[in-house]
Amino acid sequence: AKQPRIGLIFAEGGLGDQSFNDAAYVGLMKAKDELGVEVNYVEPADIAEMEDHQRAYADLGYDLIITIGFIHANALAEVSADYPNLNFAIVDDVVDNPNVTSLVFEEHEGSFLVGVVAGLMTKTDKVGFVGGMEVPLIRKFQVGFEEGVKWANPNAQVFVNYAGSFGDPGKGRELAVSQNERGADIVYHASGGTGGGVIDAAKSNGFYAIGVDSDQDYMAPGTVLTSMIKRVDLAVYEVIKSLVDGTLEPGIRSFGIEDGGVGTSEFTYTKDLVPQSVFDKVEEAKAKISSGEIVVSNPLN
Amino acid sequence: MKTKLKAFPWQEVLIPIVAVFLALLVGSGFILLVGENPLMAYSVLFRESLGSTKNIATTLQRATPLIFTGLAVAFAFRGGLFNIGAEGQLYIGAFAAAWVGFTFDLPRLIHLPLAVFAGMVGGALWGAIPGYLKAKLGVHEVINTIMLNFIALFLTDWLATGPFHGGTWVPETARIKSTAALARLYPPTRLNTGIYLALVAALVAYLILWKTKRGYELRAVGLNPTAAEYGGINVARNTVIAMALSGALAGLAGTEQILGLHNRFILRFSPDLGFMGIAVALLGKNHPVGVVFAAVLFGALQSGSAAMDRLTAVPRELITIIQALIIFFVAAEYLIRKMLRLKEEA
Amino acid sequence: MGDILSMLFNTAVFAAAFRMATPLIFAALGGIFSERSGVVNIALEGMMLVGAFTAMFVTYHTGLPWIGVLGAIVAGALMGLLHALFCVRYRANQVVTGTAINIFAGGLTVFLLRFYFGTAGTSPSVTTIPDLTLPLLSKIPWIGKILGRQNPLVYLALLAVVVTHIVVYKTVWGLRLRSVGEHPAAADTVGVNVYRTRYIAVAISGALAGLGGTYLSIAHLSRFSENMTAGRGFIALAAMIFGKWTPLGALGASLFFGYADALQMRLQDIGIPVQFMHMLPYVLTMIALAGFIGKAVAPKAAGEPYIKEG
Amino acid sequence: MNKVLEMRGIIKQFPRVLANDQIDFDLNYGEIHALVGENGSGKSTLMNILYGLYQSDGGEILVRGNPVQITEPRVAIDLKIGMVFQHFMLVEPLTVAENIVLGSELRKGPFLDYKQAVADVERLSKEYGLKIDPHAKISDLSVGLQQRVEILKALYRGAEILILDEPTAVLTPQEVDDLIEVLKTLRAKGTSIVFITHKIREVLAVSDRVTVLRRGKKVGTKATKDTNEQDLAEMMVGRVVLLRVNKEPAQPGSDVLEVKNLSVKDPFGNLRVNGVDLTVRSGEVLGIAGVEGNGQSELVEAIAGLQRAEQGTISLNGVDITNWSPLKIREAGFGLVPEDRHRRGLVLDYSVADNLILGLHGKTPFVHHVGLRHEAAIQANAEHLVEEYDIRPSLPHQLAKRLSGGNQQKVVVAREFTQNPKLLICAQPTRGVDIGAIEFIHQQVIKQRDQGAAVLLVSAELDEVLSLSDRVAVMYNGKIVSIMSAEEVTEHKLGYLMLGGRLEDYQGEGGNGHEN
Ligand SMILES: Nc1ncnc2c1ncn2[C@@H]1O[C@H](COP(=O)(O)OP(=O)(O)OP(=O)(O)O)[C@@H](O)[C@H]1O
Ligand SMILES: Nc1ncnc2c1ncn2[C@@H]1O[C@H](COP(=O)(O)OP(=O)(O)OP(=O)(O)O)[C@@H](O)[C@H]1O
Ligand SMILES: [Mg+2]
Ligand SMILES: [Mg+2]
Repeated sequence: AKQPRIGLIFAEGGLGDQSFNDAAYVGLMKAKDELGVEVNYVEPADIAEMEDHQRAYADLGYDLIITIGFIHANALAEVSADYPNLNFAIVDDVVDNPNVTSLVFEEHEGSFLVGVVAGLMTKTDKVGFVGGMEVPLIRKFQVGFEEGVKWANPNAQVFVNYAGSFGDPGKGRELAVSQNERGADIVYHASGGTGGGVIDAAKSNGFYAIGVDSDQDYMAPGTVLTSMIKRVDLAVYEVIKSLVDGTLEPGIRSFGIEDGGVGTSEFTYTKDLVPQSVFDKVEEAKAKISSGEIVVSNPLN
Repeated sequence: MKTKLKAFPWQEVLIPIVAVFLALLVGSGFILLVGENPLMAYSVLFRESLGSTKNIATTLQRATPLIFTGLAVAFAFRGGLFNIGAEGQLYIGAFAAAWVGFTFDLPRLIHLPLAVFAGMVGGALWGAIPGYLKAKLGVHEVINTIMLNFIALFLTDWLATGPFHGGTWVPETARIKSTAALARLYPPTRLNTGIYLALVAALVAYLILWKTKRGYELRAVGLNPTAAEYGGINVARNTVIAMALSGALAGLAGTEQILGLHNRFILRFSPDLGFMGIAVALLGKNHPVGVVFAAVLFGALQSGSAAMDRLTAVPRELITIIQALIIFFVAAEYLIRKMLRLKEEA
Repeated sequence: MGDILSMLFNTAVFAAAFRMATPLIFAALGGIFSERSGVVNIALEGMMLVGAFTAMFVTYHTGLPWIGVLGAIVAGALMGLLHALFCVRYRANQVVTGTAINIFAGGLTVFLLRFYFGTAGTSPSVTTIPDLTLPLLSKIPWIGKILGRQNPLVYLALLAVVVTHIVVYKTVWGLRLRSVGEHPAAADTVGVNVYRTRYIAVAISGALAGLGGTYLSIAHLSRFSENMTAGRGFIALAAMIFGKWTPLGALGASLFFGYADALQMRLQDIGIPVQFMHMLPYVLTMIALAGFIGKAVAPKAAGEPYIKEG
Repeated sequence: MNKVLEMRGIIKQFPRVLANDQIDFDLNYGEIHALVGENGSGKSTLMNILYGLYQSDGGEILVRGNPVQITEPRVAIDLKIGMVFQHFMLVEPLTVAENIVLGSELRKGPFLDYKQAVADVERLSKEYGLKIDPHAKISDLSVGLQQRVEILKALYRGAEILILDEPTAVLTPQEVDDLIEVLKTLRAKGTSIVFITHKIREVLAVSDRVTVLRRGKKVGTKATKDTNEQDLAEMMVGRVVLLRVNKEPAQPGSDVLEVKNLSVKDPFGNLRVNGVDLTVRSGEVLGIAGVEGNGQSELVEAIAGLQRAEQGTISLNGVDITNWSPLKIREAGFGLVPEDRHRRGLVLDYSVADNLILGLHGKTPFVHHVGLRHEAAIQANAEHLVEEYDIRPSLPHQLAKRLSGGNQQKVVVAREFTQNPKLLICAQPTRGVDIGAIEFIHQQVIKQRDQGAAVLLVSAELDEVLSLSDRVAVMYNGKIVSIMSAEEVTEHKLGYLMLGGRLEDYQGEGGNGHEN
């Protein structure tokens, strides 16, 4: 039989963002290598292009068109309706059409876990959260983190700041510094490129940072305590695999703690800094979230 | 011999063509650097921007908002004002149009014009602020328009995620009612009746500037404010009006994007349309006709380069670089005039 | 309320203000050189970006951040020369050329980032210029807390203000610079080379903007990331005008802005939606301008290509 | 070899104009050579070629007997040629000393030796009797003083050949006298001077020889002593020129303009007009003489509504118009020929046709009631006025900046006069304008008067004041110091009053009324 053709459209920012676009790319390449599918991808310059790219792949009759980021949702709702015989997928949002697979993540749960780490590791009982922009998705990270910190350490206080941009590391740095001035010794960021500044601040001012989306531990070894990883690569690979296997079932596929869709990094550089008790507590939280004993709030619901 | 070229009627057309050619020539160096074939890449660029009716429609769709922002900047320039704030005015206009679009339930005949009008008014008010501060207090409009760009972003950030959040995962407002949407002209492309609006705006801008008393006054203030004052022209009032009309045009750019493309207000939706408007205006020599042509050039570059990204391995940024090169060379008209003359003599 | 008041005079806020103002100061000084020579420079943003990239790139390969600084100065100056080539020699519209440079710089830096590092977002982390403690200054009670320990580039920015002031107002070249920006024909009739003066001025402008970018990538931070200037070039442009095209004025305006930004970061939890706090520096700037300064007059010839007749 | 300069067969072709058509011109050592001709006859062009600003399309130049290629001003400066431009080449925000040394600065390392510059300026200014404050900013100086700076600039560079392009157009009579003295001093010290002017009296007063250009061609060169006023005027214009205005005695009617106790401050808060009372009647010309800078400009601007009156009232035909907007004042029947046509009078980038409706652009027939322009009416108006006022070239679509100064002035005059205003203010109406045009403008002023307009003439040109006015007022230091009927006035008396002398103390011709 002919090999399935997969088209992937990135979010704004495109490849090399060391975040979910890159993760999606990894998943796509893995599928290419392991499943033998034919792949193509494109990096849109702006929102206005999304629909054009979706239609272009659809016109070429791609078997599965994967779109990365909620920014595709509006266009995809229309395009997928116009091409009922093709399969579509979207990461980070839900499009309610019979031929669309929506791949979403339980970021609040992952953030809960790094919150647990922060709550236990802080010496000052003060930790910080730096968000890029205050949008619903980022609030999800914030709330999960806050609940995780509180669950592990009821005395701890969480400072919350937003940079107003996902691309201003200078601001990220200053926000982290200001939180550090107020006593925070661990700062979690969910702020895209802004986060580079958070990590730099932690490195030069001697506190810990927590990375986000992909494994950012390497960005400042020993300073980035851990990262809240969102396995977009897994989601992309899985959806392609189910297409190849013929098991693709459109609808919502949620990636959470149980299936390893979200979680902490491997603590590659910080293993020796973190006491076993912390790892134990993280495992406990995982179990309790999986079992439903802990319900992490999702501000979007 | 020297004057022969002057008589050549196609000169105004020839210059941008030669400019684009030069830019592509320089750009091909970069393309070779990444190991791709420039001819291939450029043929895609050309075919996908102008090679079929559908592609032309996409090009025009990309050009539409740029006509508006280009006109906005040009209009202010004619009044002696440098409006770097089209981006902010665009956002305010866009939000206003969206608000009318999703809030009211009205027959199409009322709803759409009302939404468009709201977009204009939103942009006009945002533009009038730096106009007023310049007229009354002499504050340089460049500073205030820059500041107001940022303020508009944060304000609409708040509106669209706070009081008017659509309730989804996405930072955007509710969808506008279909009665407020601009109709699509050539589906599935998203070319919409906004293009007519843009062409009408260009015509109106031209008429205002050159065929009305108001335009006479605006341009006089732009060219020589002391003489304008002597001629009984109220410089302050015309400054505010120029900025307000400029803002209204920028607001229409946002309006078209919302009512014609996105159908809801999305946070930070504009890919620097306001800033591109500056280049469009000046390339178009601040004349509405020139602005339309410059905007179409940019629109073609954008739609063609999107396809180039899809169909070739030339990276996205290279396309941006080629766009910049084209702007450089089109702007350096003098260089090209000189080059052409050299060729003539040789 | 007490919180807010104590924050207003907090030394940490002032120290942050200097850090945040530094890239603005460099770029605004760059703007002054260019516009004083009669060339409008809205390309500060792009020149900063190229500076930021080059500083990171050179430092990455040499491990020596000060060589990175030199590299950024050179790269910035080259961008300046490019701007000058088009708008002095080829008489292109200065604003269009500036826009083109901004677009060009955005594309070029990401292109190079991908070409050399295989990433488009953030570069690897590089060695930075470490902060410096000034032994004497740090002992002074209040000032010491603000300026006693800062990055050398912060001090360099302050020094650059003084040097720029001297160059513009006390040297022969500065005299020629000002005359070229005000009345190029007059300068020409007394034998001042208008074109050369503009080339040099715009190159210096680029070099200074490049320094501003350098501060971002290898002093304040330790990496380059896509479009990391985030509009600072435009704010520097505003600061230059706010400061009436004078070095000391630009310093004041940059510090004012940096201070307001530092302040809003620390007041984000007073219960107002955070977007309004983000607006604060911009709103305060507008209020300050409306409140206490009058008309600013640009160098008269700014924006016009000088064309020798006949 | 007694020629310091020879220009032979100079040709300069501009896109549409042959500005210099085979012109020969020479200059002896230590002579003052006047260069005269109508507006646009090619004088400035010829001298710009000599100074290296324009490149000629033909001909040759010899300086001190050697053929030279003057490719740029630097070369001219090195040849010790200096030029004082028609439109000053001064950098306004800089000081006098900075302007003078610019381009030839003395350095201390990279630094400007400002002390030395100031000392040099002081030395030169003493040597040539050109008093100036080296520290003053150019923008704070009167035009007369600015011109001094220009001359000092040339002298500082050691100019032996000095070109002055219309140096007297903007000077007061006293300043002109001073300048003539300076030129004579320079000549005595061996400087050779080219002196461009439209004023024949000046030619006769100071020059040794005179060359006349007309429409780009040389008409001839004569020794000044072999020519006279009428002769020169005819050579310039190519026809007989009336050098005196023919006018009937005035028939004054009712009071049109009444100014009472008017005070005006400049933007810096200095009181420039100080309690002025003034009446102008219909059918008369009231001339205001005075050294520039004594408040005339502010007086005119306040009447026109362009500057605020601090105190006092201005009424037009009995209606109080104090601090009305310029538009309302215009509509009340007011016309103004402003003193600076480039600053106030014209939008240089507008066409002649559009300039001819400035201020009327909102009125019928130039605009339809919906605010649309009435192009046909605008065109008709332009064609009519271009014809009536002999504006050349007669192309209504030509941009105003492409016209010569004289023709630009005619555009302003045509526009303001054609409305038949009840009150007409003419401020320096013939500045920089050739004698043919002066004659014409003067005739028009008298025509307005005879049609019943009240005319207020402000002029630094005593000749003009004397020949047009029915009554003469003298303004000094913000005040009207005296108003006399035309018969009572003599040039000498005016000069005395203008410099602050008091009428009671006036001793008559030959008296020792004032010190100098
Ligand atoms: N740069 C130029 N481009 C085109 N034409 C020019 C230029 N300069 C001068 N001319 C034309 O050359 C002719 C001579 O001008 P020029 O300035 O020499 O006259 P002028 O004798 O100095 O007049 P005026 O008495 O008004 O100063 C005019 O017709 C003018 O229009
Ligand atoms: N670009 C141009 N094209 C055509 N003619 C020009 C141009 N620039 C200047 N001129 C002409 O050059 C001549 C000289 O210009 P200049 O400014 O010296 O005028 P002018 O008549 O001497 O002015 P004024 O009498 O007001 O001092 C004018 O006659 C004007 O018509
Ligand atoms: Mg002249
Ligand atoms: Mg003249």
